[in-house]
Amino acid sequence: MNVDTTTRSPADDDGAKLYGYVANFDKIDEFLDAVTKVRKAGFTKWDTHTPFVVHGLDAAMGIKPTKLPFLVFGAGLTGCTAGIALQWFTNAFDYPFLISGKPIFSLPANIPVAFELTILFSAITALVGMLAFNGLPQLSHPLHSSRLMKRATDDKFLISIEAADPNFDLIKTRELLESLGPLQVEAVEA
Amino acid sequence: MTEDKSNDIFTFPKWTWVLRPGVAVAAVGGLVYASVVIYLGFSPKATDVGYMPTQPVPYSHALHVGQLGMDCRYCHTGVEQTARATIPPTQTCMNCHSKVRANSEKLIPVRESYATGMPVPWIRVHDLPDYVYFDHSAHVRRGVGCVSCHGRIDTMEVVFQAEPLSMGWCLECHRSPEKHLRPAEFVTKLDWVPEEDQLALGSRLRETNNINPPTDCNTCHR
Amino acid sequence: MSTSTPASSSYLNNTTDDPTRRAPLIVGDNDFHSVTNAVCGIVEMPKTPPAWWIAFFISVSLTGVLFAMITYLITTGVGVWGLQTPVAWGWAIVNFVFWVGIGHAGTLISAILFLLRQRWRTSINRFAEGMTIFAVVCAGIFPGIHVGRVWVAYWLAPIPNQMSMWPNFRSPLLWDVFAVGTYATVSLLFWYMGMIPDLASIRDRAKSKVRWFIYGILSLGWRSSNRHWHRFEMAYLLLAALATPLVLSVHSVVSFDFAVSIIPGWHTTIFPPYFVAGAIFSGFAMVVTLVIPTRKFFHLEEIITLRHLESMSKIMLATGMMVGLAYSTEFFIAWYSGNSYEAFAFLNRAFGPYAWAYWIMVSCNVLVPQIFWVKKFRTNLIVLWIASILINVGMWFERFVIVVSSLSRDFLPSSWGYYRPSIVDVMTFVGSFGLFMTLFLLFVRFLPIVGMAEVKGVMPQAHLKDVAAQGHGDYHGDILTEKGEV
Amino acid sequence: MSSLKPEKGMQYWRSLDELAQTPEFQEAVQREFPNDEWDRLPPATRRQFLKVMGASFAFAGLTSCRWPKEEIVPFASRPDGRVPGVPEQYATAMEIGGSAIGLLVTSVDGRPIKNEGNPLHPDSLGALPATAQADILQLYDPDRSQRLVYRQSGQEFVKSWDDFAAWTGENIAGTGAGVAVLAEPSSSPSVARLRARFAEVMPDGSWYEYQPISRDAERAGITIAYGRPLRVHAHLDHAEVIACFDADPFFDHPAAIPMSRQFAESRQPSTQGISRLWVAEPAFTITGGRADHRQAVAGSAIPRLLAKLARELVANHNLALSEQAANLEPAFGPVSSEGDAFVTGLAVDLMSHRGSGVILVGPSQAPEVHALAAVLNQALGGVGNTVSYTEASDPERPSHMQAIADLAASVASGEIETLLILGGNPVYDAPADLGFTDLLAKVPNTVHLGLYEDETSQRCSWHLPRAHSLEAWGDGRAWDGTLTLQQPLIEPLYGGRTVAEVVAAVLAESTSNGYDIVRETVAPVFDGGDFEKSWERSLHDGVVKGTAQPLVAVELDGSGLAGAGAPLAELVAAAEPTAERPELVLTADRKVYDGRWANNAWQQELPDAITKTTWDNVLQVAPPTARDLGLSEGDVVEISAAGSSVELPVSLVPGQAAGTLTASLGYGRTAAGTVGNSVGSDVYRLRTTSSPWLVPEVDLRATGRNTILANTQDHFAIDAIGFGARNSRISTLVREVSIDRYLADPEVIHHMDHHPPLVSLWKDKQYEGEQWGMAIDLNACNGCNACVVACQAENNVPVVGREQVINQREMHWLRIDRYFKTEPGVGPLDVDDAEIAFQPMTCIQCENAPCEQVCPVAATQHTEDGINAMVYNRCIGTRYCSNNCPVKVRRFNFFNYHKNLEEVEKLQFNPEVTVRSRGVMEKCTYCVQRIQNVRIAARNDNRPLRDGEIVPACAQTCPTRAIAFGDLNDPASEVSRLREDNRAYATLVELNIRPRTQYLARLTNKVGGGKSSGRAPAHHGEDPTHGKETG
Repeated sequence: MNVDTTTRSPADDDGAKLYGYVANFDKIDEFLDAVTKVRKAGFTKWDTHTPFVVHGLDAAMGIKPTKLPFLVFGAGLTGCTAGIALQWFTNAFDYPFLISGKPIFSLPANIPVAFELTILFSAITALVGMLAFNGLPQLSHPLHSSRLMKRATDDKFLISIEAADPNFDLIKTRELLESLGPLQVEAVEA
Repeated sequence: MTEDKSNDIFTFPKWTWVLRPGVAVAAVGGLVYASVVIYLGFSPKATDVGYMPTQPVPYSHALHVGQLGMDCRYCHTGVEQTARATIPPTQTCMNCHSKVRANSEKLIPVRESYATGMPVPWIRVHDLPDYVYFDHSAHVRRGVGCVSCHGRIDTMEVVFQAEPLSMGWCLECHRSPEKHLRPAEFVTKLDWVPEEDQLALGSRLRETNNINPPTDCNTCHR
Repeated sequence: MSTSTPASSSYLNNTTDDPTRRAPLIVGDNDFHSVTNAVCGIVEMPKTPPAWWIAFFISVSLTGVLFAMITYLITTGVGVWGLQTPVAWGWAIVNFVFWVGIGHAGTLISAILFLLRQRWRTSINRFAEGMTIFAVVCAGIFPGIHVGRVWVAYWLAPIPNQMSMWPNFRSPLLWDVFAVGTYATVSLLFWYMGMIPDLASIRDRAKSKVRWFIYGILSLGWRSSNRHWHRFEMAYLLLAALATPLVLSVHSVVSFDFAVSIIPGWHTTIFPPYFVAGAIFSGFAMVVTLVIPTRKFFHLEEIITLRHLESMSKIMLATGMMVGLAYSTEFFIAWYSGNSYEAFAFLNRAFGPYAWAYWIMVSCNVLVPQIFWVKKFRTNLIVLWIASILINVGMWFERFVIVVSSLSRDFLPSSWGYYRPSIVDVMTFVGSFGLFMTLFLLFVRFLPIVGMAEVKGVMPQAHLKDVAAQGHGDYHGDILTEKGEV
Repeated sequence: MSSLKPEKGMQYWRSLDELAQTPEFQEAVQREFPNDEWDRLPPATRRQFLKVMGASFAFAGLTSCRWPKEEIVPFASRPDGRVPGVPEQYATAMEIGGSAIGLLVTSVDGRPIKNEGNPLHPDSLGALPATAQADILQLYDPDRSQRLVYRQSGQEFVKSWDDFAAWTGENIAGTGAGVAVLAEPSSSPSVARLRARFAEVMPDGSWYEYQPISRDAERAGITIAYGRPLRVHAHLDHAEVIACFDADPFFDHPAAIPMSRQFAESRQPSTQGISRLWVAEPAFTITGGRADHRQAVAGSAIPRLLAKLARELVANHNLALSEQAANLEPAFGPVSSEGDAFVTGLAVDLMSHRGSGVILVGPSQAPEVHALAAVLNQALGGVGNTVSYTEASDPERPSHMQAIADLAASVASGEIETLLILGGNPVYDAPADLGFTDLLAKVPNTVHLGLYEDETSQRCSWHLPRAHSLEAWGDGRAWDGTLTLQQPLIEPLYGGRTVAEVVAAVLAESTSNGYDIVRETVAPVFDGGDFEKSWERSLHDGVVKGTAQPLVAVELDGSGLAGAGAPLAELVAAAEPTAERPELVLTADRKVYDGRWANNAWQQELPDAITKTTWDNVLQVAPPTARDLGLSEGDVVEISAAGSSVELPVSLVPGQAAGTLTASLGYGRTAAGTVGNSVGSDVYRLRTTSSPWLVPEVDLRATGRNTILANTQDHFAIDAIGFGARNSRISTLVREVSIDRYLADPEVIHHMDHHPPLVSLWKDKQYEGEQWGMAIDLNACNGCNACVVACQAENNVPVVGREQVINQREMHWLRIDRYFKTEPGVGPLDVDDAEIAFQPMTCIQCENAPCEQVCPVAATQHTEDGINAMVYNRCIGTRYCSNNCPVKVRRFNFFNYHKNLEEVEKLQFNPEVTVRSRGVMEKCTYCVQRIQNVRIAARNDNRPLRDGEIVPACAQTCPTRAIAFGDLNDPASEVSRLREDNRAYATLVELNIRPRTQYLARLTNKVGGGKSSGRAPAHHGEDPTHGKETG
């Protein structure tokens, strides 16, 4: 698989404000080594971009587990309570009517709806929460103007380091990245 | 193996960041807005209350009831015996108007009706759906004042619908009648207010007259 | 199918039973990029193939029939159907249960197989989820239009109103409203969420502004950041964990519509598991029916491999047997309970006026799947395809038998009857297939029908050579190329 | 309020009841009061008026959804005692086949809406047969004739009554030479009086009376036996043994109601035992369904059977016939009753109950058979106790068949210039052999007075619209002779007139309006006293007290009987019909009678009591006969006799005599109206003057065509499995036990079902206050269908038409389940004999109602007084409740069944009941509107409800008082008493649905107890599950 090697020289990178550097790899093992190195270099405002979930990458980047599950659990409880409350209020409190000689309020009949609402609330929360935590939808992002990024959803593995990172240095960081043996390094404008 | 050689990289403008909060606000706000609009817009409170058609004869309850102090039952004779309050026949009007204002042109339709025997086509103001069976006698005899449903007719130049007459509205009273009960003699006194607290009075009347309005479906629907 | 030139296509057969080697999930000389090309290629086709247009035209016209029938129904009255007094539920409910049943495979494949770490699901789950959504759309139509006064059907929802009336939460039908509603929503979320990264791929390959704009919006600005992937994975896992009990609950609740009633033949505790098994059964059958032509037409044989189909036929065999067991259990209980009404209900099914339907059901659902004991049949696409269609027929008749035969003869012989569908019934059902196919065709043309991100994740290339770095020892098999082994 | 869209239709008729206060109607109502000018409004305009009004209201309904504009049109001046919207009841009467039955008609705002029976009338006793109730639909029938028509050389001219008067002035004058009147027989004294006047004024004129269905054979038979025509009255309250030979006293008789009530009372369990009913008949009748011993006998074999009985009685029981009858004995012939259990058993029974037995013979049997029956009754000592006689009115009159034959003769001979046909429809129903239609063409001037422009009208030069009985003044006599008054409840909608009025007009009488005619007629009856007072009183009562005919002592007449021997012998010797040479028995239809109700949608849709067929007449065939002929249900066959032939669909009826085919008259009308035209086939075409009821040796040919009969029962239930299951269930559904078993073990009924203890998961609801419940006594019910029509009239139950009935979408809230009980193990096609079990089935108002829990919108729920309420305006139409209803009594409006009603038809609607629109479920409500109205009235007077104050429509009209309704929490109420009865049981009790309607088991009284039809009684252990755990 041949790789595009048209690398733009740093010289081009001054002028417009810089967002950061992007380096792309096509072998997972090299990529993971690179990630570990970047992390060791103590960067904080950096990220990796992969076409699919790469196992061990979280560990390599040192990402802490997300809080999402707790949020969803809370939503589930809310849904369940809402379900029971709704049924109690409507059928047992606000306008109780006599049905088939059955009790005005009895849990068994209310389980299905309560259950469904539990699922509904949690499911919606799971998706919305994930997007919210990820700050999506975010249609406009400097990285979208990077050419290398276009293969991040295809077959390449990228590392991006933001200029905003305290450890960021126009030259050193670039050298660091090039030292990791990427296919290319690109400076991305903010 | 195609390779993207094109130089144009499309990107969304920066302002699109507003989308995120935008979507959230739209979702929540839209829901609230819609429900409010529907609730207010479709409730009989908004749609039915205030219905005031022009009647063929400019009959003024304000004058006859308010000023002259006529009793409702003088014209609406059926109200204590039957389901319908009954609109009076032209005869009733002419009892007085054969002498009083005998030549007023406002009364032309009435005199015509009396002469020809053709009825005066009044427009129905308080119109319940046809699957609702309301019995005036059942309410009046228990001490529900006319005013509770029809409002201060005695102040109306032209009669209009004062209450929503919706099912929920009926149920309120059927659930807690004490709010509206009054001694039988004051049923048609539209301006009557109890000396004591209405709830106390109402509860007492409810107790003594054993008034427990059902909320069963077939109380009103047959 | 790909049996034309065995030599060249033998590599496509990854249905090895050799325990020493794990068979690869993707065959052929594929790398990430080629997978992307294969899948996105379908969406990016410069011009739509005429075959698609023909199929689309047919489907759309059938959809037209569906809506024509619905209009006629609503303007004239439910009487245009064959319904009558003992049998007040007919094809509408049969079709509803049929479609909901089909709508189960998708979420099942995505959710349950995901939780069970069945990695082979990745090639087909997107496809199956799509099918789920479309089936649920078709299903949703029927309960909606089968009520006598559609214009007040909104009374089913607990909306505050001037009547201060509320729905009756003791009614299984109301449970149904919530169950199916939830199921539709969750399936949609699940489907869309899984699709975001793939939509991003299409966006990033976009050559026209329009395409880029549309897919840009749809992919919500996904930039495949691993920090995002991390939460994405968690959310996906959670959704899967939620969808699994949901998918089981939905058809259970649907079965309550019958089980909670007192009609002999309906009033049975076996219904929930029985219905769920049936649903999975029919769902997989429908996936197979659709996937076989699709993979051929769009040349996805290397991604949706023979092994996938074989696994599905095994599942059909299993669920088919479960359904068969349920049939026999019903009879046993009918006899064992000593309830004469129950006993009669089942004798009547098998030997009464509706015996013909009953035996179609049994032969299609119990006998046909038995051929899957033989590998030759499991891997013969023609046989598999025809079998899957027969199973769908059988499953439709199962619902017909349950709904109609039980109702037509209940307690009082004086009110027994015989139900005949009207032409409108038939046209409506046919029309619903039109709607289903229309949506499906749009899906295969404009959306990624294979979860690329997930497929790549299970390809050999995705696994680390560096053993130390191997997250967890999952091994995705070796690359099988046309030359054979690497 | 778009959600209320469907109800728009209803607003419609509510508006129309306002309409009832419009001047036209008020005028009308006013004019019904004495001394008023008759209305001269050209008939058409009133219709148009109604149409326009209706249309305008419809329009009002469709305008602005927000405030549908409704008008209130009060009286200009309101008559005294008239309160808008308050129903009033008037006593009046109608005539069926020459006998008047008293009505009590409910009228709201000037429109009669319901016929009920007049409790003071001897033939009604408050009850009414289905036909008389449905007659109110005829009043509003838009197909009724609305104009006078004069036809001349193929052209039609619309004329006025004045034109007709002018015409009669010219054409009917002088001594009446060449003038003939063909009148429908009438019990009306006024008509009789005018007929006498006719004889005076026009001595040369002739007057004939004809009706196709009559009891003339009986009359002739009595004439043979007693030398003069007498009217026979059976007193079943005195009878312990009742033997019916092709007789149907419980239905096909002017006094059917009193007789069936007497019988029902004589069947109430008592230690003295109960009466026993023996029936021999060719086809099942209402009476046959109640029989303890029933034998299916060919119509032509009835005489032989009776002869056998006579012989048995005389030969083996030494019954001495009086010497006048002695020479009948040879006629009994050589028949032996060897092995004929029916005859021997009956003979023993009659002998052991001498004086309290009665033998009844049906009107379709030959006079000689009636004579023999009279002789036997005399010999058995029944006369004076179980049978009595009164003088027949008009003793000289020839039989109707004779009369029409004579008329035909004189027409043929060209004597007749002018023929006045007053009522009736001879062109349609005259015997075929007379060729009346062609004869009619021979008469230069023909005038027909009829409710409809029917077959006869179309062939007459004049057609005159006849007034409906609710539109006109009149009088009549009950079967026992009681004078009955008929007063109008509404102005003639179409300007019709009565027979009396027309005759008076033709004779140019001074008093020519009905009101005066009647007053003139009854004046002599009120001898002495203040006329106006007695008049008002009688009008109020509907009957003139003490005017019943006195009973007469009778003496057998030897000479007459002597002559009867030979013909009787001939009848006795008649050959048995076979499947190859079957006989055809014609009957009066239980629904359309002689065809007069053919255009009555209620009657057409009413399921026949036995065949359960609607919208058709069928050829009843015994299953074995059908099997021999290779016929099956619905096969269309051609029956031909004497040159003419008729096509009829076959209906397999167990209990039909082998070799005997039965078909009912009154169908196949060609000019009945939109409803009745070409429904069924006209079997009058096979009828002859000589043998009006029996067509021997008909040819039967299968056409190869097959039709689906619009039956409301037995859809597709003839496969072996269904047949078996059905038979096995009947005995628990309709419980039946012999009186002896019942007296021996009163608990036996409760041992007829077995089920595990009925326990609830939750604490049972305690019902306070009034708790409505119903008890239906199957021991009294005879399946006559009266309640079905009463319910339809009361509750605005729509008619759906033939196609919809075939689709099993009939709407009757109350249906009568009819089960044939056959020998176990006999296949459906081998059933040669059967018993019938009737079970009126309507919503049984379960306390644990399965329908309620499944409704997603709570459109059906339980009220505090224990009614399973159905709220149409809440219903969204999922039909789930219907599925879950164990007795399938819920009815669904698959279409808007009121859409095609004309405005005038909507005038019949009961304003107290919502008219249901498309897409909603409906069902029996225990007539909640009656409950509510009575309750409110009682509450207004601060008094508790009295037991029996609230009467549902079905209970009100039941001839046998089989239905009781009341408060279950009141231990003194009748319904509580009945529910405590040992015969009380609940259907499908094992489902723990706790029905509020319970049934009382039926008792049989076979000789020697007979075989019990009930399931074998269980061990009499302390089984907690036995008995009334059904609350």
